Amino acid sequence: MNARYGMTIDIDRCNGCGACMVACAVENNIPPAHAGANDRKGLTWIRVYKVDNGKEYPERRSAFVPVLCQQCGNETPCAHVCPQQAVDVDPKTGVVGQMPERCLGCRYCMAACPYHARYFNWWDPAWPKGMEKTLNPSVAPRMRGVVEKCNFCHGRWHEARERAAANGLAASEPVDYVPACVEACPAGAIRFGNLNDSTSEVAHKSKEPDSFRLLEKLGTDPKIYYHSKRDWVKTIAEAPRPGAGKENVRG
Amino acid sequence: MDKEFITRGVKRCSGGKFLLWLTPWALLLAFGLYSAALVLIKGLNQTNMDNRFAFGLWIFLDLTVIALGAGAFFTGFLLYILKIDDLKAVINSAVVIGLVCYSGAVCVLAVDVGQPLRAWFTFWYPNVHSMLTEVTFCISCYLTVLAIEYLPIVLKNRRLREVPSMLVFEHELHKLIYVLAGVGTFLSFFHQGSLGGLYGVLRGRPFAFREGLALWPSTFFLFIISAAAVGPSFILLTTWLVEKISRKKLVKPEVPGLLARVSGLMLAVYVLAKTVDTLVWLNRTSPDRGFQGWQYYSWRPFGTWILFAEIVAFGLVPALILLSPKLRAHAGWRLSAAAMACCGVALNRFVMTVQTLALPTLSFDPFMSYYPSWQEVGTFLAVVAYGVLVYSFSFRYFQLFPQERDLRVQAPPQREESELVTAGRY
Amino acid sequence: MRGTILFLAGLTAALGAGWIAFPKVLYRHSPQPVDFSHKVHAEKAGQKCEDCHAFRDDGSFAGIPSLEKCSGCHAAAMGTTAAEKNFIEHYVTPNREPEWQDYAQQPENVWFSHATHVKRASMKCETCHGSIGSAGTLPAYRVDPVSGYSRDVMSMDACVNCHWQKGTEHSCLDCHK
Amino acid sequence: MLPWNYGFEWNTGHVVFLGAFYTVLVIVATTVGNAMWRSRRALRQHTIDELRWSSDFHELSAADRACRHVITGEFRSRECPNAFDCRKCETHARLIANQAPPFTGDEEEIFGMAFPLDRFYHRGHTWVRREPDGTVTIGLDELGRRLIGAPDALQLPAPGTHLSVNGAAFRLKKRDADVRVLSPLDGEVIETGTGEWLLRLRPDRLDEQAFRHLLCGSEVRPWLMRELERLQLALTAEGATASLADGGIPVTDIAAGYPKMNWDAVCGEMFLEP
Amino acid sequence: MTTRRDLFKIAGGAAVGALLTPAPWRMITDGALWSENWPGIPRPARGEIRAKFTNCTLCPAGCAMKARCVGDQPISIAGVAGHPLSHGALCPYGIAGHHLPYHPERLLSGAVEDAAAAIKKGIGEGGRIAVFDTRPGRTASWTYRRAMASLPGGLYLRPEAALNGDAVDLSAARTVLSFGVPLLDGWGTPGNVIQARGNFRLIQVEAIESRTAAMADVWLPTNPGEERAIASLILNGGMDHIARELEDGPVLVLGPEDWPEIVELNRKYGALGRTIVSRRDAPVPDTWKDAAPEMEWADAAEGSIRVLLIDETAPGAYVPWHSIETRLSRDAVVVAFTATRDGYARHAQFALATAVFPEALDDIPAAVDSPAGVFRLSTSMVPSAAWTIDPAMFIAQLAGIDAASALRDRADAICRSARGNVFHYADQKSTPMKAMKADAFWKSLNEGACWIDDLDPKAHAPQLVARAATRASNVSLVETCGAGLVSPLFSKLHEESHVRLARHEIALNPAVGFCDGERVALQTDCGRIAMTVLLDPSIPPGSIQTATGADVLDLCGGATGAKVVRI
Repeated sequence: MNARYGMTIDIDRCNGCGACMVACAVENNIPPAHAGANDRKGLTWIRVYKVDNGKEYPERRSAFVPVLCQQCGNETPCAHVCPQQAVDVDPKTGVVGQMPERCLGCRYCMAACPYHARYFNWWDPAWPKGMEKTLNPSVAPRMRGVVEKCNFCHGRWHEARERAAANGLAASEPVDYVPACVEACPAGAIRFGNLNDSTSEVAHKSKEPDSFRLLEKLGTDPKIYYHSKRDWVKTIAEAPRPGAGKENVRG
Repeated sequence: MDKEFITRGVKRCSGGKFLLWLTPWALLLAFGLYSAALVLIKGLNQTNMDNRFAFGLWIFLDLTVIALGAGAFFTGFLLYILKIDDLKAVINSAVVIGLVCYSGAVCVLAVDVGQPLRAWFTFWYPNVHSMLTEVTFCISCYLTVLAIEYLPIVLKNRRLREVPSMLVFEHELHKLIYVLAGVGTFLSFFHQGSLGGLYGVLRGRPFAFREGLALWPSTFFLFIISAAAVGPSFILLTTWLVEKISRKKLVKPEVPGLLARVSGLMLAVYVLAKTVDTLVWLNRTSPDRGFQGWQYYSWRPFGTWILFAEIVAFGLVPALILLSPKLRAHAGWRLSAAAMACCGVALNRFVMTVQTLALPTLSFDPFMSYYPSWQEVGTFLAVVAYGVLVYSFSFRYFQLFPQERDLRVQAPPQREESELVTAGRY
Repeated sequence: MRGTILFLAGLTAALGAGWIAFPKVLYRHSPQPVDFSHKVHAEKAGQKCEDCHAFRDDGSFAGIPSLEKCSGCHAAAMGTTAAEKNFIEHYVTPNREPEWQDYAQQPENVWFSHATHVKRASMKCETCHGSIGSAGTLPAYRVDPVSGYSRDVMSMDACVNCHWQKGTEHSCLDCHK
Repeated sequence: MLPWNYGFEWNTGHVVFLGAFYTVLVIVATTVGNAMWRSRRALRQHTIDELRWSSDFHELSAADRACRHVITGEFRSRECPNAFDCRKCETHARLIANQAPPFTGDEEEIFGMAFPLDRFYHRGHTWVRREPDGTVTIGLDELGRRLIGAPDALQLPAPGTHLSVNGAAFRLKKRDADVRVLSPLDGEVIETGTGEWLLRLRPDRLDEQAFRHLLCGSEVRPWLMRELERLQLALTAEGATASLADGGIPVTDIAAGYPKMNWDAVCGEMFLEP
Repeated sequence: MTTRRDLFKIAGGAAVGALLTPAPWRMITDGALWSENWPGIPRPARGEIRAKFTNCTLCPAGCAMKARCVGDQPISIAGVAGHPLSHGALCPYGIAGHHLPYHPERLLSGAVEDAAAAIKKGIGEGGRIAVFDTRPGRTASWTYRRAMASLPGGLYLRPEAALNGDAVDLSAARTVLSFGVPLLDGWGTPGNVIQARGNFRLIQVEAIESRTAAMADVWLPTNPGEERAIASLILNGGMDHIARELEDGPVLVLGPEDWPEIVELNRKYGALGRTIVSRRDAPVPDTWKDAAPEMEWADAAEGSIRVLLIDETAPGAYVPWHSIETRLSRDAVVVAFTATRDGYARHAQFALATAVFPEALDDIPAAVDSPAGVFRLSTSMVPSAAWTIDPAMFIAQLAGIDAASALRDRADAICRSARGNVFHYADQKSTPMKAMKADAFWKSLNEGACWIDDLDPKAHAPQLVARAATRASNVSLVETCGAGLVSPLFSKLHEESHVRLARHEIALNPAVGFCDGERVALQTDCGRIAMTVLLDPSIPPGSIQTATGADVLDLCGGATGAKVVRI
């Protein structure tokens, strides 16, 4: 039975500390911002947005929403449009893979992604002198001019499988493979697991009434489930309402 | 002196004057090439595009330019397939314009991708489900076809004709040109369409997403029709422009009228189809995906005016003008209508590319705007300059307008069926 | 006629350049630091591949052994060959790691796990590395200076074909990282 | 792109898409190849003179391609289908069968230009005179001579050269004008002259057929009138102010009359070289 | 003779021929391959993957860390699951802590000899020498105290802390009333706070909806500067809905602890002894007992200090410079031991470069939310750069005392006390101290372990002291990691998104009339700093939110009100 890796993110537990973003950058060899970079030209495979209920102070309430590649399962928009098969969906894991070496940087996939979860290397990657010693050997640094995105820390998946093979196991244990953001979240807001495994925590949590997915009506079948008890937070899953969305500038 | 290269019996300005005309364009080209080189060497960070505005000025203008270049295929189609012979008068010019537009667009695309060295992967490992693959294949094939169609025009040059093999090859190739015209029509039909499909298939972007007819989203067909509509209009404009600049009569008076009529017809069809499509999209496609139609137009500055401008002001109005024989006959009306039609299609391409990306999809997205950097503008100006240069050369040394020679004096008597009047003497 | 001859002349010239000269100039040859003989080690010392090319504790494959491993045996000369003598005085004694060049070094973007292939799929070294393990001398290391890849590195097609036959070809990320 | 490439699958998508792509490639390639093959064949089967004339003829403006019987007024309009080679033209044969164009005296003067009717005229402004010794002499007709005046250069073919109808007979240079003059007849050059006649030819044939494509007798006048019209058009097109149409007779050296004019264009027009 | 025509023929033939050879196609392929490892793209080092354990020194929490290393080089850091204090959690600063040695703005060297000379001169002239220690309680702090004791007129100064040495026991609290304390945003030990969060209701009184306010059960928005008024209102039985909440004890009231209202509230709701408890510090060798007393910087006499040595290698509470300045004599020599230029180094004559995490070997005293005494080491995972100095060694040499083995000595002392348990990170087991030999203890401390004291059986209820309160301000300070360095990857949170405020960024309400990214100056009666505006509608007009760089603290510490002015 193929796995269907997915996440549940409990918005009510996230205080927006940003540990997931930093851990992700550390794990996946994402370089620090180039001098010219801003929040529109940056590289953050997972990005924490600050959302609000659109009311004015003091009725205003905020919440933090980590957004990463939603690993769409149905007619995956990006995989569908890539002209040269640089994006594919792994049938065994359901992970949407991006191949920087195959990518020609046409950015069509970015236009196709409704979650803005894909990022383009506008600059050549550069680390402060000596810091390249801290790069993760399990992930290849990308070159300028290609698109990249979250792949559930695929380097860790490789490691887990290798460890399993070295120990003579047929498959890796679920506990061996957890993306960096999940491991890093101090509040334990992000949970990861196999949605097809009915015993897994994510499978349960994703089915709870308080769980929802972003823009579900688009029919892209994302594998990231968000979770909140606050009603106004649930409305972020829907299409933008002019006047509400645009005031948000943070995150 | 380049006299022996200029077709016998047509007047061209002196070489010095010609150089004078070329200089500013050459300078513009140089500047454009410089900015393009910056982008190629330093990378796309030289542009103002970003992760949200993954496409910018370039894609918008490429789409526009290719739509305008559609005159080449559509005129060829009318002339060689439907045998509307009066269009012989402009076919050469149309081919050159097509070549310029397509090659220009392709060059800009090469600058627009992050890793041009890998562009050939699209041919080697194509994802046949991607509209972009379709575009890439068709455009590159059609560019080849255009180049071959351009060949006879070049070989007809007075000096090259003196080489026997060229003379004969031109003669023979010209006899087969209708095959190429057919192929060209087929190819352009598809890539004009897939350029539209490019956005129509974006299920993640409800503003652009359209439901499919057969394999393709409706935008596929809308782009074809609109391109066919503005192609002739653009030829109309360029011909007029060339006549003004060169101060010569280049085509018989009935030709522009014909072009105008064709353009008007296609435009009318387009406006009709576009209206139906818009209604379906606003009332079904978009709401089904959770996006209410009105909300797209509540983000300043992209209000409903843009919809109106696109369909009525720059669609319906020119269509009507071009369709009414009285207005059409009047140069002023005809030309301004043609210009409006071109603007209309440009606007449509703008909406499909830029507005699509500017509109938020997630509820906590900001609405975003984008201004091209000077490198982007420069790179595109290079294409304009390149176009003018190529066209100027072609106009000077090749016969872009076969009727020009005969039109030096008043029109000669038109031919009729040959008939025997008398076998007798005077 | 003359034209045809000239045409053919150009043709043959280009063909010659492309098929004979080009491959020669393309690859940069460079010898290995030490004239190492797998044959001698396998036959005389009766060693297996895994004696030197071992797995680490973390399951990853160590690849080419470090000097430490070599000097384990070659602290002093064991044979009489010039190669060993030279090895000892240039590397062992000054304790300098020889900069071996890895024929099979995969590109940075490839995740190749020896554990998966050797331990799980129990493949033989020879399947991929050929007869290098029994060769008397080390072939010269040939690298394409443009791509920076070794000439003898396994190509993606080779990987894919085998995976395809074994039905273990699913997605790019199976082997890429 | 190729079945053995990574990522290729034998599914409808790939087959249809790539199939279409390769079909297009094949069609385009064969078209070009075909054109090349045909031109090789043409070059083998016809002399370059024939090919050039047939190409030139199609370049002429519709008016200039008019049939000789339009000139004589028998047709209101008809385009010559044989590139001015009436020898194989049935229509012509039919018409002259009714009545061969008679000689109406030996008119010497037409509009003050000497057009003796003892000879044949070619529409490229050469004449052919049958000599008693069975050879023929070829010269520029009066209008042609006046167009060129005293030529700056005159390139005559070497004796022994074989000329063919509507092939280039010789070249003329005058000011910026550089034109080839069409040969009126098939035959071998045996002598070149510089006086009245320029070439003496031994024609391949001497029967009536051989001369059927040439103008003679009563055709000459209307033809010449038409030629003067054409000259007039050409001159005005090149911006002439003085006009010939009002019975004005072309002076002996017309070129001299229009020192500024693009004479090449005029000559090209009159000598049927586009 | 060859004509142009011939050349064309040859060229044509060559072109066709070339297409039939691998050459052109190979060049195309190579071009694409070249773009894969395009010059300038670093190659991660390969090698054996090992796990190393240590503790974080970036803030007083000292969370336990598991570093994933290639060979010896740490490449990523995670928390240690099941740790009794940090519960496997890490903040973003800790997660990227291993980048600090390579920070481009790191202080690279210092005039050590000159500094030593100047200090000697100062002492020689009979002036008072003082060490200002931003994180007291460390073994290094003891070294300073011993050094100062052995120097004539030596002083040991530390930042003031209301609960001096006492601790907060969050796990005991049912209701927490916080006045602008960033409880869920870096306060205490993050893991511990999150662990305890399930058990208490949080009432946050704050002008701005900070991360804590956003996560609180009740957020009382106030006008900036009115927090104290509200505190006294609650104290005097006003705001009964809050009062009712506070009925559900045990209660803990947090705030700027020097406000008398806070102290009173804690007394009133019986927090003392229940949620605020006294704590025994980790034992020290008896030989250290003759150390200089801890003195709060405020208690030092005006203009008395001739030589001031500031150790900010271990960031803690930051004391605004203007209030330190007053304690210095006119010709004072100030030496800062630091890894960065933007702390006290800005004011010191001598800034001496020190090692940074994870280079330095240091210990971390118990955090404010740890009722039990604690002893853990931050081991040196990468060799410290040659040009760095160890402030403790430097000062010990200055005073001529031997502190080389201070840490080991203290470990032995703890071992002798035979109190508490040792939690081993590798196997997540804990063994009682009595069961361990000194060497084994020291070994496991270096391999990643944490000694946790037993709770003091005869603990007394602590006494809180109210002080002359600092005035409230309209500036809400978001805690960044003290004055220390921050991983370059924090650009993900600053430039590449706006999750956190960068230093020199201030968040304002759009209505205030500045535009996004505008350069402005933040101005108080202590001066002004250039800042960049970031618009955020959740900031009420009249409030300013900014990150706590040292310069901002200098500016706003103790300032009544700040205003933003255009420049």
